[in-house]
Amino acid sequence: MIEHTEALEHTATAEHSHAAAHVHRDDEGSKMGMWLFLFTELLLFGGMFLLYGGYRFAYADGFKVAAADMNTFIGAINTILLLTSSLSVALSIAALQQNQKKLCLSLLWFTLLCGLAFLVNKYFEWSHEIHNGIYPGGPALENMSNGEILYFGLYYVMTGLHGLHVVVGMIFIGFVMVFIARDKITSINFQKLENAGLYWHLVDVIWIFLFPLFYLLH
Amino acid sequence: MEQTHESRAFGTENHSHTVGYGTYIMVWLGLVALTAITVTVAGMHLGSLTLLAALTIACIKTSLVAYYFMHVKFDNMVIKVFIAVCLLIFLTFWILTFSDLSFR
Amino acid sequence: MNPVVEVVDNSFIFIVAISVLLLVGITIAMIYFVFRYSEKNNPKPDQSITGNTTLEVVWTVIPLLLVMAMFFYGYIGFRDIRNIPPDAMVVKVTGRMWVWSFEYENKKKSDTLLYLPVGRNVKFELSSADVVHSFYVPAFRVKEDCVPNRTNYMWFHTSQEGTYDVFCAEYCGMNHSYMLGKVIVITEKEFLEWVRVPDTLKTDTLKTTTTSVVAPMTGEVKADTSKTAGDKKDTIKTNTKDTLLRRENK
Amino acid sequence: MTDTLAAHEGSYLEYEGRHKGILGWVLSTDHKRIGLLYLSAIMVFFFVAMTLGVMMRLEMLTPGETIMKPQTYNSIFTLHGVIMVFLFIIPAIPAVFGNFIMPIQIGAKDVAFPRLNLFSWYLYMTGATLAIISLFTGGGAADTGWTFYVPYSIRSAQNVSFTTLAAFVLGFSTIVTGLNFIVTIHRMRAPGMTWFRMPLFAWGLYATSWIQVLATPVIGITLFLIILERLLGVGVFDPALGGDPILYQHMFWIYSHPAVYIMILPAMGVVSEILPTFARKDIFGYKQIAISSLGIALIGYLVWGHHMFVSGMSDTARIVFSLLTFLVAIPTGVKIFNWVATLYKGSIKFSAPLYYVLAFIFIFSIGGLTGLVLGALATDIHVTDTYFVVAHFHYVMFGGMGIMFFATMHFWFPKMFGKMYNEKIAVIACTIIIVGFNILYFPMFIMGYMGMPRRYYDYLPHLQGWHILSTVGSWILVAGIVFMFGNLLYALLKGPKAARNPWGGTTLEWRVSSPPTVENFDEIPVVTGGPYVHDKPTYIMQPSKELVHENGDKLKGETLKAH
Ligand code: HEA
Ligand code: HEA
Ligand code: CUA
Ligand SMILES: [Cu+2]
Repeated sequence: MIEHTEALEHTATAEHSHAAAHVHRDDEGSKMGMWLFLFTELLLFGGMFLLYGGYRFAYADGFKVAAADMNTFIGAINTILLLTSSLSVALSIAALQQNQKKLCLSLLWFTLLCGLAFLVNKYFEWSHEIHNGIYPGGPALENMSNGEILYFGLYYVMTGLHGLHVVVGMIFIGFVMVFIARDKITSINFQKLENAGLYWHLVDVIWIFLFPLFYLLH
Repeated sequence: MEQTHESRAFGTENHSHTVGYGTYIMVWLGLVALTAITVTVAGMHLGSLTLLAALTIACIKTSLVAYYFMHVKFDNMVIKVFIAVCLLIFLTFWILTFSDLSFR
Repeated sequence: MNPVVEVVDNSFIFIVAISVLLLVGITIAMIYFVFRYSEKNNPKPDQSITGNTTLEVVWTVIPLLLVMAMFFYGYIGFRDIRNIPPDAMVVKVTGRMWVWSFEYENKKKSDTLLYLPVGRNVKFELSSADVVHSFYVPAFRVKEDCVPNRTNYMWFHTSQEGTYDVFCAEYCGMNHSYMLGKVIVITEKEFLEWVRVPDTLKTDTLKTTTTSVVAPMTGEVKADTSKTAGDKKDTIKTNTKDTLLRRENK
Repeated sequence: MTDTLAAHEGSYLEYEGRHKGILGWVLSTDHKRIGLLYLSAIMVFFFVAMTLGVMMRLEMLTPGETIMKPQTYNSIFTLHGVIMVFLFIIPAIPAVFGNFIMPIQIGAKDVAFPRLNLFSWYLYMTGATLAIISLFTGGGAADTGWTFYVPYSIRSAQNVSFTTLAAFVLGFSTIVTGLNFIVTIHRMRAPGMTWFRMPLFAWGLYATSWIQVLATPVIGITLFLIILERLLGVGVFDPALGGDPILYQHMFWIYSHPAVYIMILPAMGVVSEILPTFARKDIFGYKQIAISSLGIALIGYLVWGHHMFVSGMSDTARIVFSLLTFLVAIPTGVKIFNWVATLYKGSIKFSAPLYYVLAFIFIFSIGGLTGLVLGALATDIHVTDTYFVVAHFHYVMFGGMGIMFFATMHFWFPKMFGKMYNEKIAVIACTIIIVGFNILYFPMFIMGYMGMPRRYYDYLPHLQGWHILSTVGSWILVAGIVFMFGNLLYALLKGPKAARNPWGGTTLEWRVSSPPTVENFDEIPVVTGGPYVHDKPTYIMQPSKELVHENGDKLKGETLKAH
């Protein structure tokens, strides 16, 4: 059942583990941890998507009526904003790898800017709806059909939660920028930047789904 | 310890691959184009196909982001398997929940 | 005997019998090994035993067959439980905190007491006015949840005259354990007489509720029960009012 | 099993690092200290919840009011369930013994993310504090049952928001632990420790961790939505606004069924440690037991619907879920049969931990087999939401995981504290526990089949005999448990010093001193064989000295030199 030692195998694994133990740094492990964390985020939203699926299946018409209220243009702009910010994060890693610290930092500033613009857009979208009385318990929503109420309930929860993730991602990137500025993150030690990037991309990926599901139901 | 061997096969432990700026920009262009397509398709009143098209395009976009921006392309087998497991489990949640919703 | 009761009890016996056999086998083997191969009786362990592929296959395949048989029995019974005979009479059941209300095909209503004619198949259309309840009649081995905004169904056959307990089996708040009722199976003739009279009987029914027939708990508690039945109404009110208020405030 | 290795550093219990006294504990990132932090917190809640359980039994002694009002009873079973599930049984074995033992077993000096590990304890304490706050604020303790079914949980005037928030935070605590363990097991195994040389406890934890990571977020979001509904009136589950209570139940059980395997898999891992140790031979069917853990975890994701057989779910789904449910019995059976076979031709040293394990196999089998009655459609429709279910889950949770928690404490007690307890008393206590346990819970199967619904404050008089029997059982159980903890507590204070390897165990934790030193190992050991090989050593504890000597030319000394 258990093969007894092949000395060769030993050397290989021994070498590896010791390297890891001595450097006190395990980038691969850190990345693995980050991915596992992303899975939990994915399933957190996954639960919401499942709910969305269930209700859209039951109230297809109500959802369509409700979605007519959404401004596809703003949604599309927001999509582009997040895609672009994802690009700039990816580029920033490449820049750091090539020791272009300045470029890296400016790309990250640009990312933050995109994130901020996204949030500003969301703010206007939300206040527009709220102004029209469409919010939980609001006068306009009260008179709508069940499908519409559910649509807006999900809309607020899901985009709200997503917005929260944008904020967290921005804070994460902010910290990483400080580290880069202080040379704690460098071209040979950039796993933290990579992890912040992974998180940011996840936020992007979730929006990639939110956009068609809430804006594009014709 | 298979991951050891794998990470070896993919190069050194603590350094991932460097990707040129060009690749990233191409991917971004693709993503923007797909966004344009999905908006257009949604406006075409294809009935039930609208949802299918929108989801397919979203999936393609996600794969692009994951594969290039998130460097899954260069990740070792372990992480790829992790992702597959996660998606598989997520899919079973859907299938089994809809074994209820779509039959009642 | 009632066919559903029979099939449920039989699948229960089938599963339990297999289970007991397995349990006894495992336990006896375990105890025997512990004594037979104790330090004293067997000072030198046999280190060569680390597994056996044949055995692994055996105790994968045989249990698989056994559990599939169990599933199948359960499924057969389930088919009977869910397939409503076409000749069934229909009673609407509504659960609300914490009373059962019944409505017959001729719109006659009754609370708590469910009168049914003997020898009939009865289909129940279950729904709820507030939270989830569950209509449970142990004597007939059936229950099904009453969910607001939905109609679930179940059925049973009234094979014998008599009085049977009704419970609410889904937790529904303070007086969940007092959300009781009775199925009273009477002769066809008595039933027709009862169901024909519209609402005059209503007060009558209520009186019965608080006196002899239901007598939910022991005599001593009865006073208590009626007291809780008193607050009961208040709590419902506050409870629903609360939610409404909350809605309005927002 | 020669104790050649001398402890160079002090034990982790005495170690004084940057902080002294209590701060040295609550700020420690040492996996062993965090394990003990968890242990102390968990024990407190375990006792609280047990006391609540005994109070429920007292109330059920007579029909009508015995010691409390209905509203109190409802809050008590909710609290009992919530504390037992979220504060005791889910974190207990992974967070206490997983943290303490697993890194040593795989030859690591700590977990992959020590600070995150400490953070998870703080999350746990935050959740626990929220749960306590919920008792004294708002409308008082939640009264929804631990399942928080909508719409009752939305409407109840009690303080449900805080309780769900507590469960939400506790969820994150387990996620963090799970994530940490997966990375630890992937990245930090000692050289030579291949997957199939890993102790089965680590395998159990590995499977558990995957459930923690992939299932817990779903309940997180679900409970979060309840809070939003209650506080902001967002309509997602409320049927008055079109919501679907059955969809809520899906979301709840998507997590909570896999969660029952979070409870049992680590316990099963410990069974696989204790049996070969006391049978003094290799475990039977190592690979099958290892893989079956993953099998249980995987199938565990597919069966949640069996909690909803009468909810109004579609008939198709009921049939599918019933079929899938039965599949879980197969990998579980594989484990049971292999365990029993391990005893065959062993040289069994009868002692307290082994006795608890035998009790486990018997009691858990009853619980698991009655799970099959619940899994079968026809029978479940009759017994669901009755005492039959209550009996089933106490047999698997308390009789399965709970008893194994006791076994685990007895097994690793000498290692963790360096003290030895009185084994005779431990065995007597175990006997009392087994007897009390069965008198307490077996009558519930009978009552359940007779139609006694669960979560009932009151019952019909004809059941009183069974209820009295059950309550008396709870008193016997109390006696046994008090006896058992008394014995351990006495040992902790006054017990004789324990040897490094009192049981003749073969895994790595028995090769380090009792209690272990701060960094566990002077040198990372090299593994040369399976975890339960008794007739020859399979670990090289000081590779820098021994290896070069033993296989001289084959191994390069310098690559193995540590420190
Ligand atoms: C530790 C926790 C734990 C474990 C391990 C299990 C294990 C199992 N459970 Fe249990 N269960 C709970 C905790 C647990 N359960 C809880 C808490 C609830 C109630 C929740 C609530 O509503 O509050 C519940 C409720 C519950 C229900 C819903 C009841 C209802 O509300 O109507 C069902 C239905 O299918 C079920 C089934 C099973 C099955 C099939 C297993 C299987 O995994 C069991 C497998 C084990 C064996 C089968 C025994 C050993 C094997 C052999 C001896 C080999 C040979 C066997 C055969 C050939 C058959 N459980
Ligand atoms: C690990 C899980 C676990 C454990 C160990 C227990 C242990 C016990 N449970 Fe638990 N129980 C649950 C999990 C658990 N329970 C869950 C999840 C529910 C469902 C809740 C719901 O419906 O929502 C439940 C429901 C439940 C009910 C059903 C309520 C109902 O439906 O009406 C009952 C009724 O008797 C009960 C009783 C007990 C008893 C008597 C114990 C005993 O075993 C306790 C034994 C206790 C002792 C032996 C005490 C020892 C010591 C002392 C008392 C000493 C004194 C204290 C101090 C010094 C502080 N439990
Ligand atoms: Cu109605 Cu419980
Ligand atoms: Cu389950």
